[in-house]
Amino acid sequence: MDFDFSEEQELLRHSLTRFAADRYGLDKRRHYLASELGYSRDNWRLLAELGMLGLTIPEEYGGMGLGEIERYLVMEQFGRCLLTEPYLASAVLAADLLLAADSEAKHVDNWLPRIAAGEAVVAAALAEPEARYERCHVGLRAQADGQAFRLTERKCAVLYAEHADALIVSARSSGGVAAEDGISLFLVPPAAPGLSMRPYRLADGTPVADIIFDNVLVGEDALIGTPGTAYPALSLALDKCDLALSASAIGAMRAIFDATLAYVQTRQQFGRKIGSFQAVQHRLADALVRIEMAESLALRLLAEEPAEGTAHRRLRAGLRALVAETAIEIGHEGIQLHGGMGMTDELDVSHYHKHIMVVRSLFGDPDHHWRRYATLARAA
Amino acid sequence: MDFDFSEEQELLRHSLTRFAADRYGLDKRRHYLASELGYSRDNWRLLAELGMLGLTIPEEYGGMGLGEIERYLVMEQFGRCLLTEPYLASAVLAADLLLAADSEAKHVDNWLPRIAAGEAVVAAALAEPEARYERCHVGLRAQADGQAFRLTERKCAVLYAEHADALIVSARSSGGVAAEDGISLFLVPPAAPGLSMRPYRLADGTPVADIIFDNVLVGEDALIGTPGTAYPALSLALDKCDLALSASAIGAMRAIFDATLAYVQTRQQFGRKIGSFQAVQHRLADALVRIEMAESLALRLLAEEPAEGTAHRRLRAGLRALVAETAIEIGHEGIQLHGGMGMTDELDVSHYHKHIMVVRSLFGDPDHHWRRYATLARAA
Amino acid sequence: MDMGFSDTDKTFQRDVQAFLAQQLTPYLREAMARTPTVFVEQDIALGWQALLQERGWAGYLWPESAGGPGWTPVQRYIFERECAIAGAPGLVGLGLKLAGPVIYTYGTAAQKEHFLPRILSGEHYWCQGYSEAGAGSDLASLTTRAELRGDHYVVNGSKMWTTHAHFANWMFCLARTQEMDRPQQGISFLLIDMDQPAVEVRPVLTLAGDHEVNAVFLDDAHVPVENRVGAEGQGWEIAKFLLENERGGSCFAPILLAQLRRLRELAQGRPDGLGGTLLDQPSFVQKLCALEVQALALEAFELRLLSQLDKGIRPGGKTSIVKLVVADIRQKLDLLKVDAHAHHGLALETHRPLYGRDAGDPVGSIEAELAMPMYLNSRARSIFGGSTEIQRGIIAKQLLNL
Amino acid sequence: MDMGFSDTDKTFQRDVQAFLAQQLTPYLREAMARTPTVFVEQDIALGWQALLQERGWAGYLWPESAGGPGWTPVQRYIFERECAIAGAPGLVGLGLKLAGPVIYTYGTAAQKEHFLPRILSGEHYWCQGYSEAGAGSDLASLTTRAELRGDHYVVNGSKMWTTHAHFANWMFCLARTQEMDRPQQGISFLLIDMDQPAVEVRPVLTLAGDHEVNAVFLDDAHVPVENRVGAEGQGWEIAKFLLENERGGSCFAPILLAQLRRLRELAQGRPDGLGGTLLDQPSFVQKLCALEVQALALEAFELRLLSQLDKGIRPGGKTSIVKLVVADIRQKLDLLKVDAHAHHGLALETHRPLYGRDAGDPVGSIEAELAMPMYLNSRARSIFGGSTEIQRGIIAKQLLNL
Repeated sequence: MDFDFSEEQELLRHSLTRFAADRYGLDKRRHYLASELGYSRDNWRLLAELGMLGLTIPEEYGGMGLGEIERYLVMEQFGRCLLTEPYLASAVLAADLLLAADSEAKHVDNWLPRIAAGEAVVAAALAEPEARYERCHVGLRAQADGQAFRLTERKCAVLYAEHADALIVSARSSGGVAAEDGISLFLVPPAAPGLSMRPYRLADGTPVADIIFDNVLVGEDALIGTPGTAYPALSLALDKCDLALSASAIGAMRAIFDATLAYVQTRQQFGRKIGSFQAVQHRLADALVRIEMAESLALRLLAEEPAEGTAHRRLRAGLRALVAETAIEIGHEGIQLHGGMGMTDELDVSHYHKHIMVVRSLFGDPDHHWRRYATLARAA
Repeated sequence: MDFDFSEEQELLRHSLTRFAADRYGLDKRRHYLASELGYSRDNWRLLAELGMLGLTIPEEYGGMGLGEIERYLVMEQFGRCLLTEPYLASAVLAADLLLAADSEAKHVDNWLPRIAAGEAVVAAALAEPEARYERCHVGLRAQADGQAFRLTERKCAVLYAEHADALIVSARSSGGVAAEDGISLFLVPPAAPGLSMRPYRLADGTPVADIIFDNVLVGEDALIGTPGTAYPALSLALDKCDLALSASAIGAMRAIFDATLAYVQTRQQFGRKIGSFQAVQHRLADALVRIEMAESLALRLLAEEPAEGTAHRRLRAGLRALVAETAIEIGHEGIQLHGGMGMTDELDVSHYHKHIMVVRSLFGDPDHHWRRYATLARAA
Repeated sequence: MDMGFSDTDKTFQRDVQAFLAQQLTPYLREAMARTPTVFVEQDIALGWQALLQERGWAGYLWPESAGGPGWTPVQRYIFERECAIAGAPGLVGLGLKLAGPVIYTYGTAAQKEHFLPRILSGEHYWCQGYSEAGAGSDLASLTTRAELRGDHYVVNGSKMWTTHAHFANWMFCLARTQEMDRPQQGISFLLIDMDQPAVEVRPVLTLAGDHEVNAVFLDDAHVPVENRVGAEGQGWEIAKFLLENERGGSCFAPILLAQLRRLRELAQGRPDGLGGTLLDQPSFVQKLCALEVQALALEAFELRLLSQLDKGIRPGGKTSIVKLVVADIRQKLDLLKVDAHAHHGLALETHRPLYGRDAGDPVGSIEAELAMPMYLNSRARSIFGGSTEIQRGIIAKQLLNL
Repeated sequence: MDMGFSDTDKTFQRDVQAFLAQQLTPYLREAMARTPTVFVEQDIALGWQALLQERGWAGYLWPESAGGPGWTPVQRYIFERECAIAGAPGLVGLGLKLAGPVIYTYGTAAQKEHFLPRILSGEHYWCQGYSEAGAGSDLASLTTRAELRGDHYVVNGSKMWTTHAHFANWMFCLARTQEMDRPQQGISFLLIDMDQPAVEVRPVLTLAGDHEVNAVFLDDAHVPVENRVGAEGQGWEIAKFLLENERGGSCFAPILLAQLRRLRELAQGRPDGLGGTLLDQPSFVQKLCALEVQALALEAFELRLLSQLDKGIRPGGKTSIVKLVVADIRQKLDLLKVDAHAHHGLALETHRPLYGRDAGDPVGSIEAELAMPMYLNSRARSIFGGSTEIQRGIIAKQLLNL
């Protein structure tokens, strides 16, 4: 039994700390966000050089073939530095979707090496405005037209869609609107005729877009895997994404907590450090307890015997829910204890909190994950 | 607009304060509870003499014909002194049931004057072990047998059943087990053949009994109202009981709060009064806020234009839920801030808290009332 | 025990309703509904104030002697309540609720004559020079200094969190005119003309990207002695008078209840992804119901305070209860709104305003786009005007004698 | 990153499981399951201890030199975990966990030789004379005095919250042997023979009506000097050593998880009155799920502390985190159990014990009848052994440097 990271894993963490120290900081981050792209191409290249973009991509596709422990470490560091680059979108979600769904290996040879090398950014268009967070709800229709398909309806909040090199789009080729059967994945070029985007930013500055598909024609070669069977792959990729998002939230909440602790040790009110007030001490003690619990549950998921099945998926849903709820509470406490300064754009506390707001709800808010947990617990 | 009680109402409150000062206190209460009856016949007579037992019974039946404002005042004082007598069971619930259900006035002439005079204690046998808190769930069967009925199955937690002079029993004469239609009320003598009791005490010492009906034969004259139509009366009486229970909880939580406030102003730890610790101050401030909100909602219910209908019933359910949740929180804080002493049988804090535990869940716990509120809010 | 208004008050209520039905323009209502900050923009506030002033109602909190309508506490409450229900813009209270009452209570005849009409007309737009970077909750530790030189003070220092200083042409300001033992002593209350080079206003953006508050730097600012309100050193007394006005006597529950009704309607129309609506999700419903019940309780508490005020009993520390509960409900409500819009609730666009011609095409819907900035700005509700921690301390001291 | 035990530890685990399968009697298991107090009754605790001692495991926390099996931290954890899962009675730790380690760490050779075997055999049953009526959380303010008269101390004062003093024949006790400036100074650690008329034990009933704790009055109690542990004035150091043992190094999550599994089963069998079960009520399910997830997190935290202990890193202030979380989960769990039984959960019968021949016919079911007394007694979990407030203070000081 051992809950420490290995030496290699610690080295990985260390290289990311250096990356963040060199390339990040509130002003630099502001600058990246203000660009049209919304992130830094230099950072992206650097991440590719460090091997980060292929971290969990198999070696045969030019990746490092590492697992979720390493991904957790990386995402936690990215949460701490508030990374602006499309790591989660392309190197995590899109890569995982391709690996899980492309049963006929039509696309992995082409796209995974490019994702790993930072040559392509692939975005996954999954969420829909009418779906709330239900994974099985896919209303975008894929109508067979000879050997081709016509895609109609809309997606929302597609991460980094505007400048992506390809979109992975979930679509319904058969079945009712919330059925698990009948979901297909397509690889669609963003410039496809009939496809239009409404780009905007999420609270933490992440560039996203709502996408309208107006009779978008894609060939049979655009299919990822066999038609109508994509749900298990989709769900698996989102399960993994849940851990990545939780890691990022843990990094961000640790950062808020550390900043708040430092602040109460220096900020004076009524002639005393505010950290000397008992009410402040007790609240920070409670905050630490909650952080330790959330982090321990994450480490548990990493340290358990490699497991599949309901119990493991239940734990994942529970982790996402617990981390999301803990993170927003820590964020609220951090802002409150910073007083007015916590409300400004000037300190990083507010930026961390906005990131927490995004990772808290992306692909599912805490209520959604609690319901998933409850369903899986009952099925166990 | 006026949220003050009238002069007459203040006099009523005052007479009860004197009653409590004379007749109550922890040792006296222990003594009443330890008796076989579980309460004091002397107190009961005194309450009858004060007019309390007929407070809301119409004057034509020997009562004072007052309303829910006066009942609120009375129940709040009874919560403050932890009354042991069957006031809620007989003078509130049973009397209200008779008034609401006895559409043919077969029983009110006989029983209401005796309830008001303290000559009879009537108990309502409504709850069932399989019903949880659903009002419409009545599994006790009333099978017609000529002009008579045979009652079979069981009731639970019937307040003051063992020494009651009569039982009002809800039974199903038709319809599915959780249907609103098909419920009838019967007036049953406790000594009826086939009826057996398992008496026990609730957490606050209230005597109750589980009752088994093994083919208990009752005549047609035992029916209260017309067969199968009792649900509206039942539900109305329980709605009114909700306010009475909330009033008692408010009295008890005020008493705990006052005791705790006094305690932290004297109790020393680490060379200071514990009331001087900021964490204690902030928690008590929050407790006061919660109490004021719960009490204000109760006063709102009393002060609103006489209203029926969904909005009013929704408010009642919301009040019961809010008061129940507030009371248990205040109880927990009171025990915690008393430290070990709060855990003992020696101080009244623990006795108040046990009363809160009972009124919190009797005929419905907070979750039940929140669900009722949600259903009524959606119907509005 | 009677929650209804008297017949006279009901007549008054109908007058207010009729006025609102006639005068409140759709544009003003839209601007209010689409304001993600605590205060509405100056043009909206003043536009509404002008319509009220035509009727003589802008100074609705003021006595007749000061130019107000001289309403009773109940009338003021009814007015605020009807405005809230109708969706009228909030009046920015810096002049009407804070500077005005200080001037008509503590000011000289000349000060009253000069300033009061200009507050009502909107010619003077005020900001509040109270907080400083080092003196947030601990107001008395302020360090801004005013030195008397003949017929004027020379003021140096800086103020923080100065709401609408970028719009204001006047600032009322606490400044230290003498060093004394206790920090509360030696403070004076000055009225500063913002239109001088010695006053510099720098924006402080909120976490939602809104420009609502500022830092104000005073570098040898000039204040004629006749612009001091009250005696020298009387500033703390006046400050406390003003703070009680800031915290007290308002009407919050009606607007919360209106927002909760709107949220319930919204939820009824939002799909849950499984063929039902958001009202089929028990966890959402539970939170909504809890907030509704709390808002109903708060309304009753406000009315209790009002009925006491009507009998001449001042609320004192009980306004801290109102402040705590309002902040709590608002913050939870604003989070629930974000959640109601699912992914679209996570959007944070930075263009402003969100009403009128420049509003642009919203993401999802205008309500979705408003959700995140409102939630973010709402975090300030437990910080400004005396933080939650300060309010708890006031309750412990004033109501519990701890 | 590996949560599994080593092969050696897995072998050990199977040994413990086999032992429990053979030796743990249904009666002992039933008694444990039907105990509404924090500690089991003396006869149950000693009955189980005797079975363990036959195997040499009673002193499972002790080194071999003191008569224990000399297990590693991981082995101790595995033992406690398997005992919890199997439903074995808790060992009353006053002798085994508190007095024993103090004696083998600070005691003389004679003290070790005399007391340690008698603790293991159960001949000596201990109670703890720490708290006093005026010194609860503020332990150092104790006023019990021990005056040296030749070869013995004469002890006067009273102790409060003394668990199982009515069963104990020995008490370890903190008493003031000298007046010093700081209250922590001048305290000594004495072992008192309860079998003397100068020692009076009065029951203090809990709010559930259980007799678990007592007040102990010492009126010229006689303590030979050789029954002082450590030097005179070393009491506070020993007290802190003991408190760290009391708080630390145990295994709580497995028993919580076992109880949550049982509660889930129970809920699956409880009708909701509408044709479904309690697992169809989202509000109940939400609370159950939240507790499950918290208990899983706590288990991981405990294992993290254990893996560090295995590397020689002491948990220090982190045991306060465990204590806070355990109390919180237990109290919520025990309330949820009350709620699960609806009306029958409100019953509070006073006859004891609830197992064995005298148990009587339960109200509703034995689990229903246990619910209320367990809930009520469980309120003590945030008070005893250092209240929640004390634990938060420890975390602020030791882990956050505040």
